[in-house]
Amino acid sequence: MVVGGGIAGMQAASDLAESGFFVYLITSDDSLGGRMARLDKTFPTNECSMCLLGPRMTGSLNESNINLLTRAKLTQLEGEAGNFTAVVERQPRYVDEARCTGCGLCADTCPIEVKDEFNGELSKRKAVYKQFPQAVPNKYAIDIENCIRCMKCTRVCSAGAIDHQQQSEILNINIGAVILAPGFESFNAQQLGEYGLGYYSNVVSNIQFERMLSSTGPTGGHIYRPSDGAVPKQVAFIQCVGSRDCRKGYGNEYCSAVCCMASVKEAIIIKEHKPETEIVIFYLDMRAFGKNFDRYVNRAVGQGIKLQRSLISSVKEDPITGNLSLSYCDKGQVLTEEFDMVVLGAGVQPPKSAGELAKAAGIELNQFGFAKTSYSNPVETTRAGVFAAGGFIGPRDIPETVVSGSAAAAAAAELLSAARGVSSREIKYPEEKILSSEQARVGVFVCCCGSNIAGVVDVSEVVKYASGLPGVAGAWKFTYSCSQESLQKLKEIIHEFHLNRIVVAACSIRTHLPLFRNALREAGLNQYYLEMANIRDQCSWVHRDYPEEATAKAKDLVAMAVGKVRHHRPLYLKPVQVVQKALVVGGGIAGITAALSLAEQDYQVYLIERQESLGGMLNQLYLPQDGIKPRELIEKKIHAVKSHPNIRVYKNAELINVSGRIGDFQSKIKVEKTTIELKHGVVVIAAGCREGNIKEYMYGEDKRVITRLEMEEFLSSGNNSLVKTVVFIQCAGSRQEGREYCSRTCCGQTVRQALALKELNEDVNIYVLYRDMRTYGFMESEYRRAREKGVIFVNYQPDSPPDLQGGYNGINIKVKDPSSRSNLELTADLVVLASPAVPAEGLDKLAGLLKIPVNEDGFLVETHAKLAPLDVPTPGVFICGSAHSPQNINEVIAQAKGAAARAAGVLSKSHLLAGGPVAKVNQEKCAACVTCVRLCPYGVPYIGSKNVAEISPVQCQGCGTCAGACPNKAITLEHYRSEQLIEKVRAMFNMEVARSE
Amino acid sequence: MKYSYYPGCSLCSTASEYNLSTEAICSKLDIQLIEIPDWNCCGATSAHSASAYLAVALPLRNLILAEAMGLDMVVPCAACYHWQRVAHNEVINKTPVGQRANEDLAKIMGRGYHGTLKTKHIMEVLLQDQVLELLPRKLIKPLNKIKLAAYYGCLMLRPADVVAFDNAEQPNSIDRLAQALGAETVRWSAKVDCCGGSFTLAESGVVQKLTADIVSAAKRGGAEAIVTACPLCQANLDSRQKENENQMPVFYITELVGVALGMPEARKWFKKHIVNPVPMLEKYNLL
Amino acid sequence: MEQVSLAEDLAKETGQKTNTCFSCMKCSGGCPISFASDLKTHEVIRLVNLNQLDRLLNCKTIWLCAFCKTCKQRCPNDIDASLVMDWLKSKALELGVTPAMPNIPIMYQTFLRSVEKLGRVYEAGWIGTYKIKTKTYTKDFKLGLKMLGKRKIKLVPGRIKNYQHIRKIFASARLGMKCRKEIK
Amino acid sequence: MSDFKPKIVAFCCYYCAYAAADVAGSLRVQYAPEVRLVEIPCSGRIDPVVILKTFEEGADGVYVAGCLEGDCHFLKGNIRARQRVNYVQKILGELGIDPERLAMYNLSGAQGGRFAQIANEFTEKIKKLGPSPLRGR
Ligand SMILES: Cc1cc2nc3c(=O)[nH]c(=O)nc-3n(C[C@H](O)[C@H](O)[C@H](O)COP(=O)(O)OP(=O)(O)OC[C@H]3O[C@@H](n4cnc5c(N)ncnc54)[C@H](O)[C@@H]3O)c2cc1C
Ligand SMILES: Cc1cc2nc3c(=O)[nH]c(=O)nc-3n(C[C@H](O)[C@H](O)[C@H](O)COP(=O)(O)OP(=O)(O)OC[C@H]3O[C@@H](n4cnc5c(N)ncnc54)[C@H](O)[C@@H]3O)c2cc1C
Ligand code: SF4
Ligand code: SF4
Ligand code: SF4
Ligand code: SF4
Ligand code: SF4
Ligand code: SF4
Ligand code: SF4
Ligand code: SF4
Repeated sequence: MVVGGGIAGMQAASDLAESGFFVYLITSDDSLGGRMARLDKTFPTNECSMCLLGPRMTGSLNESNINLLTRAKLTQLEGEAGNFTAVVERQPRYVDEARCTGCGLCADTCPIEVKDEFNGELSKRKAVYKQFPQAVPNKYAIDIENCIRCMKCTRVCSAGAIDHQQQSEILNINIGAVILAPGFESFNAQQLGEYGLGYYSNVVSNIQFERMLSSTGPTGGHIYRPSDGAVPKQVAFIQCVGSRDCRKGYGNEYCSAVCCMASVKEAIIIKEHKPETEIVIFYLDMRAFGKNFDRYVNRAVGQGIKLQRSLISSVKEDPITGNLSLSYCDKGQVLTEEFDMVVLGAGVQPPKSAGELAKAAGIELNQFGFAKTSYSNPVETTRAGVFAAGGFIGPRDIPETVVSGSAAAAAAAELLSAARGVSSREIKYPEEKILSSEQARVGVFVCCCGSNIAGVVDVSEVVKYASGLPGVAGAWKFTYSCSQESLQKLKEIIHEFHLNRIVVAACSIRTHLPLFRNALREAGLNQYYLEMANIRDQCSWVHRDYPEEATAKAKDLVAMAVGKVRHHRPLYLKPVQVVQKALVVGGGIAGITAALSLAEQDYQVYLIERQESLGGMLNQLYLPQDGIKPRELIEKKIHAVKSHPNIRVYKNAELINVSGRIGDFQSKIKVEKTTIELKHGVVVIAAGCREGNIKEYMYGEDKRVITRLEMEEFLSSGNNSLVKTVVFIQCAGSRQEGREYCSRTCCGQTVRQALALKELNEDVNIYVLYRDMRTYGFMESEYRRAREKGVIFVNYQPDSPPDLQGGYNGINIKVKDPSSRSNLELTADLVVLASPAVPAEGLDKLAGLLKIPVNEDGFLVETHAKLAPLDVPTPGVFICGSAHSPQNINEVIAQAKGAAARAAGVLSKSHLLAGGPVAKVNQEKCAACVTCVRLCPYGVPYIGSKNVAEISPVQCQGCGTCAGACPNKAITLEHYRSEQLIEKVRAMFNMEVARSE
Repeated sequence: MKYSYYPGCSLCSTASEYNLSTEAICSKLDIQLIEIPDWNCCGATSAHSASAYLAVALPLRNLILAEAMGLDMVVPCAACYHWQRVAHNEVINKTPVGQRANEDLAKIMGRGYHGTLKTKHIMEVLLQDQVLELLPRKLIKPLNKIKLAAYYGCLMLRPADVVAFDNAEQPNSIDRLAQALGAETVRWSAKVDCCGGSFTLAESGVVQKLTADIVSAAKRGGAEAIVTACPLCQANLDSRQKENENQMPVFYITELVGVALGMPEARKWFKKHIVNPVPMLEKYNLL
Repeated sequence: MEQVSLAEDLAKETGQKTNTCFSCMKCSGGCPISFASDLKTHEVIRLVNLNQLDRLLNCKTIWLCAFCKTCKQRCPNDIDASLVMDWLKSKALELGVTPAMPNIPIMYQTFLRSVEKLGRVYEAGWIGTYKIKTKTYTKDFKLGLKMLGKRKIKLVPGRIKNYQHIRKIFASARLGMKCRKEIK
Repeated sequence: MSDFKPKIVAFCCYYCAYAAADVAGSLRVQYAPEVRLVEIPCSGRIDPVVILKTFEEGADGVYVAGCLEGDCHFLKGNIRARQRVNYVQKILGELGIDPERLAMYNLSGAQGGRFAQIANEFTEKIKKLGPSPLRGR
């Protein structure tokens, strides 16, 4: 069971369903989506959040092994890991999900308007409502508290879906494991009156602002000032609102980790809309620690967005203009600037229901109210069999959320591996009729969708028209095509009239295609013998004022669908065998964790490590993190690997060649002098990172200057009696030209090292010279502790870095301290450099072998920065750990487990289904021009042994880029073959000619 | 309702109109005030800068006297209220200063402070349900929607964990009472800004700017007058407006309560104001 | 470099942990007297942490602080800079450093002298003394006359009954200051 | 001329334009009824032959709608599509057909309003250009 329908919950549920488990996905909301549904775009790629989310939500709804329960809560969990009974309480929705068609008539007539919480209360909705236009399931719901029971909705709903009498339900569900993913919620910035949210109209929170930016939001994607609708010319962002505040009642002590980037993103979007807007972001530390974040921030600065280091004390409103003025301190001056709008970078906190949920699930929460999980297994809670994912573990962005969703799925799968496939639903369909030689007999079903379509389009006329189209054997009218009743009828008609091609003229393929395809399969037809015409979303709904044109258009759309469907071919998904073994490259913590997870899930694993011993970088880390010593952790894990019957380790080994495809790879491995061949179904790359070279700060010239790794060694010796003053210099070799990224691990490590020094000797003077302290998330508490212990943090600017001079008494360091407007002169016995994390030696070569792209910084590039952080374009290959980007140990472990879950999705099946709407090469026509090889975004086509292009149907993603480009028209994209498209277009003109005659 | 009453030094001199109006309206509203016998200066804005000990010990003596009376204490002056609350907190939280002061005073006075006393600002007392229920029945001259800027200043609300009985950043208690009297309060954001009351004498230049900013913010908000609940604020804002400018009366909230209750003695209170509020009140037929 | 840590001393005596400050500058941005002060509030805190007592004792800011607690109200590390200012003021007086804004301490002292003598403030008295001491008779003269005219300032002093209590309190306070010196 | 009802074919990527049309629908954003959608899995699927054939059959205007640049579900399909559209525009010019009759648009799947705006804009443009010279051939 997965609790929470945000991106974390959906990821966990789909990974589990994919690898053969049946999943109950329960969420307290009316729709899937969670916080992501509220965002406009996502950093650092500026992709539309809803576009990413939409397919995910429908995917989760349509997956036969996921049972989605909305408005549901876990109230009790009895039993033990592997055998729980979950008590779930389902709140009534007052709308029957099985009947509601999402037409919205009820909302149109409902007289009650209330503030729309989803839009940050910037707009109104009705008492019967849908949370957002793309909600999944696409069903309405009644907010009973505001409903006056006027029954107008009941009268207007011809589907009879409204039921004010619905009662809450208690379900007892037998399950093996639970994943909690209730996310986080935004800090309510209204608690901080000094910023004026809720008092001054032109102050909005970041989440409200996201809604304003969103094209489905209250302002339709335009930025208007709430007070007067004017377009703002000067916008200020205030950071750390309700975060990094140690006082009770004023927010939270930790850093919310996403708000810096969220504000930079929002600022960039404003600039995209209106480049002339002046934007200032008031911040303390710009926490751009993630992959490609620094570049994103630099881009923002390049666009003229001003970053001003200074938090804001209060916002003042000019009561006449509604403008807002902010005072801030810069270089010892207090300046005041006026803005038309202020956005508050509000932080995040555990959901209100966290306590209740924790109690129900029997788990503990940490000091901040998030799920308490262990550092060495970040998805494991304090109760066996109960796992956590996403924002519920702590503040994090979407990719990390997705990773933890996968990781939790892996953890649950490890526990339940014996039960795999036991309760997953395998649907049996009747044998398919072979129809390829038969003439097309098209059946057209035109939907009224209550009055949604019929109210505008003359459905009877469309039916009449359709039955006269060439190849059509009959046309029928349905009030609601998607009702169970109609689907049954559809199957009967198919049999009765010997139909072999079907057109359903109704709504969107995005929501309904799977439903009708399924009906065809149940009727013994190939599921690709279906075409839908969208005469609702694309016609009746959007041409309400032109019923005649709409009817004409509906006819055309039906004709087009008929034209195309006549040329449909049956497509078969062919099973290809999967070698249920994995190859893991790299024996660091990432590789080891992934290998162990897969082995626990009962798959054979080959683990290859090019060095003599396993462990990677962790062998060089000494200081405990969250109470866990990296060396001890890695030793324990190495031992587990060695004793695991499912894992075979090759040391001193290197991958030299890979061929084959997902499910069936063949690799050559050089182990010392011999070469071994291995067969496996998936590859996990965990090649890690290393410490980069440093040219600055006298490193290599003076022995008293050491790197952070050398400092770990120094501390492990426990002997520091001679050092009185230690100076740490951050970002040495990171965040500069040529290495324009943050090494992410150093700020936290420095703080730990400083604390360890203080522990050994309280009197040692410690200075940390930094650019931004990036102790994001819960690490903020350690940063605070270091300050409490008297560590002095000095903010240096990259244009005036610390100046070092070797001296007899120590190293003399000059640095400007902006906080006292003075130059500090320090004499250090030891200087510790925050050395950069760079990709492992030869990572590019390894990447080349597997056709994985690398980025400017040399790290591997994932398929999708947000939603597929562990996949790469090459199917069957997954990545994790520091080869992806620099990360801390717990994050690496989560990624490794996540990669294991992704890999298990492939390995769990004995066969993969290949084919369907994918590209196919006509070898006769191919001239081996390599256009397709060059253009395919996934590197699928290759020139095979016959010197023509080959495309593996298993790997092809079906985008059609190659088909569109092939100069010899040798490639066809099934289901979207050129002739099909052309016939579709022709159908609309042929008939026009016919009509005018 | 019966309280022990601590007027404080200001109310006995510069702000005697605050004292008079407080006493007058309280008796009208069935609130009995019994002045604490032999109270002393709370140290106000000076004691703390000389000694943290003095800043606690001086008000503590008053707390001890009031505690002995067995009645919760009412204070109209924001500064006195502040310091009395601070002293209370230092003692009950057993800070070194608080403990030492309490021990010393126990010796000096023969009785220490037990921490049972509730110290309330006059605003808290006036905003009790009982008073708010009574008020409409006694309202003789509703304030005719005059536009007021409610000004709270600093010491009444800060630090929030010690003193604030209202939202420390967006307070509304004075607003609510003024509205209950039939006035309108304007939207402005200098409500909790500092007027520099503590060194009005020594650094008049600094204070001049601070008060000018506050007064002009009130004007920009559309206010015709300012209303406060602190003698330091009132004195500062009232006395530091430039003569050649359009000046704005600065009321004590208690004075306005008195006006609304139709008390004839109100005119006398206003004699003490530097910016004469009488013309404005007369214009609205309130006097 | 000084051996004793200013921040530690200060924390012991005022409870203010200045070294938790992360220089967010909220305090300075919200400080009403920032336009007149030489060191900004966060700089005062910073200099405490850097042990630079000289710059602190000679600055105007500690005297100008209006004790409005805006800084304390909004500091995410819960530092009450006004108490830091107070502490530095007494430090300056204790160490005999000439205040950068001498009138302000004189004002405080004359005020307190009045309290010590009478138990309450005697305005005409203390203001008069203040003016003599600071030689600022003419400043605010007009206002003073106006206030007298409005009888805002009483001319006859009154004394509380148990004024002895007050004297004893002041005596203990002086003792306290000595204590502090001795602890050092 | 005024009652000229152009026929316009829009090749819409499933992941963006098709989704945006759905959003326009559920928000009931009204737009010109002349546009007919043909769904394709990615704008990168479009090929010059299909576009030219569409004109040949009698379309008065054609546009291809893909994801925002940088946002392509299949990484770069929309960039390829734009290249092909530019290429076909040239051919159209050579054939004496106004290249303006063909266009490429980018939008995100949430931009229902933008979808409608494009439909209106393009329809307006084609109305001004009048019937395609190939129409009713
Ligand atoms: C202003 C802002 C902007 C952001 N921008 C970005 C960005 O641009 N890029 C990026 O990568 N990240 C961004 N993030 C972060 C991103 O929103 C989160 O990483 C992500 O949404 C977390 O997903 P989740 O599934 O863990 O939680 P959520 O999305 O919060 O989902 C939790 C789900 O669980 C349900 N639920 C809650 N409690 C219960 C319960 N007791 N029982 C059952 N169900 C429950 C909720 O209804 C919800 O559906 C942003 C965050 C904020 C606040
Ligand atoms: C200087 C520095 C300091 C750090 N400090 C900290 C810290 O204090 N705290 C913290 O949490 N994190 C820290 N990290 C990060 C942490 O070390 C990594 O996140 C973690 O080690 C990543 O684990 P991994 O398994 O991905 O990579 P690694 O630990 O690097 O392991 C990768 C393994 O793969 C092997 N390998 C590489 N290429 C191949 C190949 N082609 N074939 C076969 N084998 C191969 C390598 O030999 C290595 O054994 C630090 C990183 C650096 C660079
Ligand atoms: S089917 Fe009924 S309940 Fe559903 S949206 Fe339409 S009117 Fe509302
Ligand atoms: S019964 Fe309720 S939900 Fe239905 S229309 Fe009336 S108020 Fe709206
Ligand atoms: S520093 Fe942390 S809490 Fe503050 S705005 Fe940035 S991410 Fe949010
Ligand atoms: S020191 Fe490291 S973690 Fe900190 S900002 Fe620099 S590169 Fe990033
Ligand atoms: S583009 Fe066409 S002709 Fe060229 S290699 Fe690919 S399939 Fe062959
Ligand atoms: S259809 Fe797309 S994924 Fe498949 S081979 Fe062609 S270009 Fe590659
Ligand atoms: S507000 Fe607090 S943390 Fe921020 S600079 Fe001032 S004292 Fe330091
Ligand atoms: S208390 Fe002092 S330092 Fe703090 S804001 Fe007020 S005047 Fe400034």
